[in-house]
Amino acid sequence: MAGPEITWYLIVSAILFSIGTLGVLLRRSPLIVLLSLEIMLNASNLALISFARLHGGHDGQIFALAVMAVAASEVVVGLGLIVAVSRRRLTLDVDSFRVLRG
Amino acid sequence: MGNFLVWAVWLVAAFACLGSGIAVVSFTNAFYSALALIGNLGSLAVLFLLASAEFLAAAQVLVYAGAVMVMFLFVIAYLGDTAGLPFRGGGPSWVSVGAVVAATAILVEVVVAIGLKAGNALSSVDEIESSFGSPGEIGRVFLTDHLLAFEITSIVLLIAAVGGVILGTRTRAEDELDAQGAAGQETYGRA
Amino acid sequence: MIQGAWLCLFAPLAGAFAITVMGDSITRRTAGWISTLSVFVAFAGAVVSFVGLLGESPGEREHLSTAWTWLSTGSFKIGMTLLVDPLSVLMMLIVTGVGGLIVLYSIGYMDGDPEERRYFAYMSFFVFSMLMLVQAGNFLLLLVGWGLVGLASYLLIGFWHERAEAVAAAKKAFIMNAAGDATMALAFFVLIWQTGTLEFAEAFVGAEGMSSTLLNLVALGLLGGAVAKSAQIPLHTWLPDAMEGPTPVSALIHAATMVTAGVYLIVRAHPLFELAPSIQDLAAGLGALTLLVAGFIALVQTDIKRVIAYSTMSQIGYMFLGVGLGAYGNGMFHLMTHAFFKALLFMAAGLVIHHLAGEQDIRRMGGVRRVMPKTFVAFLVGSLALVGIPPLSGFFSKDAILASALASGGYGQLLFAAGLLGTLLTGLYTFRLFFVVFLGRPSELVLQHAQGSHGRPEEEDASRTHGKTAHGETASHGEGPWTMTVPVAVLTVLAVIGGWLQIPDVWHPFGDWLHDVAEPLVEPSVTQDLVASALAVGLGLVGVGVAWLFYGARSRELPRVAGVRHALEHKLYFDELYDLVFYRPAVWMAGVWRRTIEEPLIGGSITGVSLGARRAGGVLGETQTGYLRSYALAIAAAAAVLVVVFLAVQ
Amino acid sequence: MTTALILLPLAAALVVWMLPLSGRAAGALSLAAALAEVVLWVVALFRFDFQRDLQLVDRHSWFSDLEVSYHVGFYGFSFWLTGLTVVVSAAAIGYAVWANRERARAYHGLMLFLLGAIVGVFTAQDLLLFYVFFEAMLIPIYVLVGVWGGPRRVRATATFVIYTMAGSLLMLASIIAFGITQGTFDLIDSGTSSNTWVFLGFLVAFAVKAPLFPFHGWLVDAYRESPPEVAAILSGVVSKAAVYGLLRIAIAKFDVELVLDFQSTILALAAIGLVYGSLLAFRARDVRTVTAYSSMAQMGLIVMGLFSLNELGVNGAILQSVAHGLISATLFLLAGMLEQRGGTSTFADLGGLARGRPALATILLTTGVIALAVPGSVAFAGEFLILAGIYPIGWGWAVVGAASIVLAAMYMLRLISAVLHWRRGPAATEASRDLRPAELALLVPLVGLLLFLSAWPAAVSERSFPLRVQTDEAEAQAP
Repeated sequence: MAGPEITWYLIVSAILFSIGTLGVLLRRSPLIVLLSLEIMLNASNLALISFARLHGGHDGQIFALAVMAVAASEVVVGLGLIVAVSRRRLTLDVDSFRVLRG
Repeated sequence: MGNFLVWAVWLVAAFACLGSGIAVVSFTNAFYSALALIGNLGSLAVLFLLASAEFLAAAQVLVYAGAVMVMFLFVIAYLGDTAGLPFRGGGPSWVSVGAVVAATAILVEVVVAIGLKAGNALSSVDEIESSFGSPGEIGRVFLTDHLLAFEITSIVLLIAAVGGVILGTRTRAEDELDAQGAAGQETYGRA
Repeated sequence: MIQGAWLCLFAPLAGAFAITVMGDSITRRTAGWISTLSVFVAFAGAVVSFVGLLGESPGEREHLSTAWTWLSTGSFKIGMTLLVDPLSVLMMLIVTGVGGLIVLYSIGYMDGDPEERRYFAYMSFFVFSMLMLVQAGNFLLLLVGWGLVGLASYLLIGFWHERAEAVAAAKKAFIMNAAGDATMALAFFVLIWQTGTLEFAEAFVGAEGMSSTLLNLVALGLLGGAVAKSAQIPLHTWLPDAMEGPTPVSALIHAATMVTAGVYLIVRAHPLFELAPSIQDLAAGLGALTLLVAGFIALVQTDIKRVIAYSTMSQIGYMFLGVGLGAYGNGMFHLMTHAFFKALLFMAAGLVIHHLAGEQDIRRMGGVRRVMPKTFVAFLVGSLALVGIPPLSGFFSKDAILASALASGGYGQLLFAAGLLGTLLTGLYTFRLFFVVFLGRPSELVLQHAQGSHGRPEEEDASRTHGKTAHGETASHGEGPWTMTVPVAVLTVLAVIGGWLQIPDVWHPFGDWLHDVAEPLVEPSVTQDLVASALAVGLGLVGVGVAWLFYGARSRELPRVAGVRHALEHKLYFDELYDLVFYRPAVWMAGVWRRTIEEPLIGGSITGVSLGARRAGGVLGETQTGYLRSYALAIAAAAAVLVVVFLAVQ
Repeated sequence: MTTALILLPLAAALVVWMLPLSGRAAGALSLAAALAEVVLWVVALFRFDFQRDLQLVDRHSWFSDLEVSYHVGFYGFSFWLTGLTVVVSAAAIGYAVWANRERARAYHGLMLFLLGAIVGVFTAQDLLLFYVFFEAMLIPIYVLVGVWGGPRRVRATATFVIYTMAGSLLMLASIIAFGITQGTFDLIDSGTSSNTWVFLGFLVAFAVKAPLFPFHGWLVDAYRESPPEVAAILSGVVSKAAVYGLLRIAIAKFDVELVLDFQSTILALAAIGLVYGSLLAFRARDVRTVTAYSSMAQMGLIVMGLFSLNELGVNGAILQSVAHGLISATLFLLAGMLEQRGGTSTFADLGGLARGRPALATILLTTGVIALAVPGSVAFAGEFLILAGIYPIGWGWAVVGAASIVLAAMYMLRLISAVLHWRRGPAATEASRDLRPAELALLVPLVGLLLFLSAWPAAVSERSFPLRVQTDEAEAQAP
């Protein structure tokens, strides 16, 4: 195929995924955590599309489309939560929610 | 020469993608992060295009950059200053260390895995027709082979919409909070 | 004939059931009559069977009848089978005949007791059980009857259940008998294992192929049951205590029928015992030992019924002696005559007790002859029969056993000597009782009751709190209601003439009757008979004479040997021994187990588990920081590990 | 037919839960359902052919990939155990109606659910189905003990849950291992296994349920704290699920050599349980505890019979299971009635109840003497067969068993005397009336059944196993 091999797509996807992971794990702001999650999802979308190209089938693309839909839903709910939290005058810091502590 | 052009576009897109990704996770201000994510999504759309996923590239731009990110920006604007927070906060330091280690480990492992496969399986790319990834093709497949996934996706979206509405509705407790004009912020939980 | 046997078996059960179910809807007296009627119907059935057998030639007098399969699994089958043969018919006649008289007697004796219905239901149930025992067509049904008579005995001994002694005595009787049941059951297990059957005939045939060790075990197990049921040493201690029950119960169960079941068992299972001669000798030896020990203990007892109870033990000892030496016919003969005169003695004693409003202590009696002349005659006849004075029944039967012992070689002669000593003791204790109770000046107590003054409220109360029967006014005149005196009269006659069925060398229908069922191993000669009779009667008379010296004429003071007397009064410390060896260790063990195993280990293990779970939960809870990011980290780390795993697996 | 027997109580439970009935109506409905179940069983009894093996079979595929199916049917012995179940459950539900339990809809729903689950346990011919019913049986018990129990019910429930859960999980592991190695979970299709650990898993699960020494830690609390009718079902019926499991799975589905390897160990535990239970029963201080420990002793005896692995012993064990089920149910119900009168079943507070209470005295006495296996009773018949079966295995076992007959006499007579005899205790006031007709209506059928079986124990013992299909182990074990 023209351009770089699938391998390179996958490597970009992997790096992007790691970056997203770091964002989720390191950031305290729930908004940025959500944004990082989007990066992770998109990294996996890239991988899916690359594989779809590799096998010449549409299944991967369909999968990616479904992931987009899920991501959109997740953003809706996530943002809704963030707004609800802020309306209750709570700190927007993921570290401040600790009721699960044993 | 066309080959070179493809390579060049790909390289630019890939680096833009990675760079904007790093930018998303490192900005303190959520607004900048969101803007960086738009760039990220756009450059990803270019990569999709190069991988013959034309419809998805378009959808990426329309759905993500156009709709989702706008929603993000609205929320960030609504929250104002409180939206962003620096990296380090109340959490234990081992989480940060562990996060870096885990993310690196995943990266290395995946690269190793790709490396193991690179020579054979990943290089034999199937031939495709020119209509591959076109909206028509995607639509046909979506409404035939993957009809169930399509329907379920629609249900998920519907539920998300309902959830968003419910979360967005003001509750009586919030009304009271507003009525008291309680300016101080409480923390929720025991910390 | 078979129908007669079935009728005989189930009539009393029907009676018991009817009384139980009808409960309050019948009067107490009606219950008594239902019970009496049911037993006499059974007697009629027994007579029918008897007549039927009489009409057959001696060799064919054996009939088995199976109504249904009682217990079965695969090849092992136990039928609900009746056996009608001369031995079982004899026992049926004794049980229902004497039983019927005693139940009739009870109507008068128990009159006024608030729980009369229960009493009569139990009595009928007992007769049913005893018939089940003697009519059983196989060993398992025999054991069923064996256990059920034990149960009936328990129920009747403990009839006055508000008295702690009665309840304790009842429990003791049941548990000692349960031990006997258990040894019998073990013997049966060996039989099943070796021969695969519990049918009499098949088991006897099969047993011939068994090793002598196993045969000894089987015989020993059966002997254990017999010894427990017949109150022979060493399982005898329950019988004297059993006198806590109403007197007719003592007459029926603990004199005439149930306690002699051991003798019946040995005769019934004699082929097994003959295959294990050492165990049969042991039976005879235990009989001899018991007759002596019981005779000695009877000398010092002061309760009228206990004296007779020890006398019963002693007489059953004679029977064991007889059947142990193989004189089956003679043993059974003594069983029959003993049923007559011992029931007579108990019932005559019951008349006295009844008349004295429940008093049983002979030290408070005396001169009863003045107020109860007819009872005096009855008691005298019973006593003479017991001692074996000719021509009363005891003379023929006891002397036949002694003669058989004399004819049985060295071991037999040793036992013969013991038996002779026993006759001396019999004369002594029987007439001690007789003289003390009936002769001499009437005691204060006797006089009180003679004037018809009982029925005074406080005395009624006293007898009630004592827990004896609450006797009504009917007892105040004469010697008792006709329901009581008629049976006594009938038994008096039987005690006189009962022995005439068997006169050595002259006529012996009794021995002939049983000859085909259990052929005796010894046949004493006429000389031996004469020697035995002469010695026994002589020694018996000596005993009577000595008793006269000490108790009748009161011309001598009793010699005092404190230690011996003390030991005898404590019944040679058997109770204390069993308490020490069985009861206390069981209680102790139960306590120790509860303290060392049940509570700390079994109960504690649960506490331990829950504590451990709580601690472990605490430790694991530490890992739950509550930080959202640490959970996300866990997911990421797990993903990293999983990737490694997948890579490795590939 | 079989499915109907399982579904009828479950459906009735659903109805009782769902419909907004009054407490009285819920009780009446559930009693009617329980009686209908009895009738159904009797109808099945007439259609049952005791000369044949498994019958009244229903089979539908469930998870076809794993060879799991809904497969139910009856053997002779499971048919009797089911009969025991429906009768005892009907009596227990009747008692609950009479005792007027609070929150009747929930209570009766649970009772009916329990009944359906137990019937399922006795009929399941598929291991996974068996497990499902086995667990479904335990859940209502947890709730019934934990909610309607006595003052220490929480501890009792916790203990019961810990023990049974541990046992169940071991059994689940064993079932999975067995099913995977056999390629099917079906009890009919599968062969025998030779895996020691799988065997032990089953064994421990059933030993807990029985209970066998030393797995009886839950026993006393559960029997003492639960409502009497639940205790009746627990000791009368649920413990028999262990008997069924041991016979149907632990003995029948494993190689004879493997079973024989463990025979002595199991017999020793059973014998210890027998003596241990009897002695503790002898020292117990109230009716329920005596009955509880005596149940443990009886289960030891039954397990001895099962592991004699011969015709006599196994048949005896089934007969004794039925007998003991009826006996302990009657005794627990009686204990409950005594507690209703005087508020206690402690011996020190009772006594002298025989006077003026002929029905109570007659019923207690009859049950008591049958319980102590007086010769001629059905319990005697069962014990006799068991011990006759165990004798060839080792005479010592039979001696221990025979000694336990004496011990049983001791503790049972002690119970009878302490309740009925001697002077009146503080709780035996005039207010403690004789049994009322409603109570008699519950007890008389149970006692009547006991008497009937005493007159004809062969009814069960002859019909537990078809004559031609005696357990194969019997032949291998024949002396």
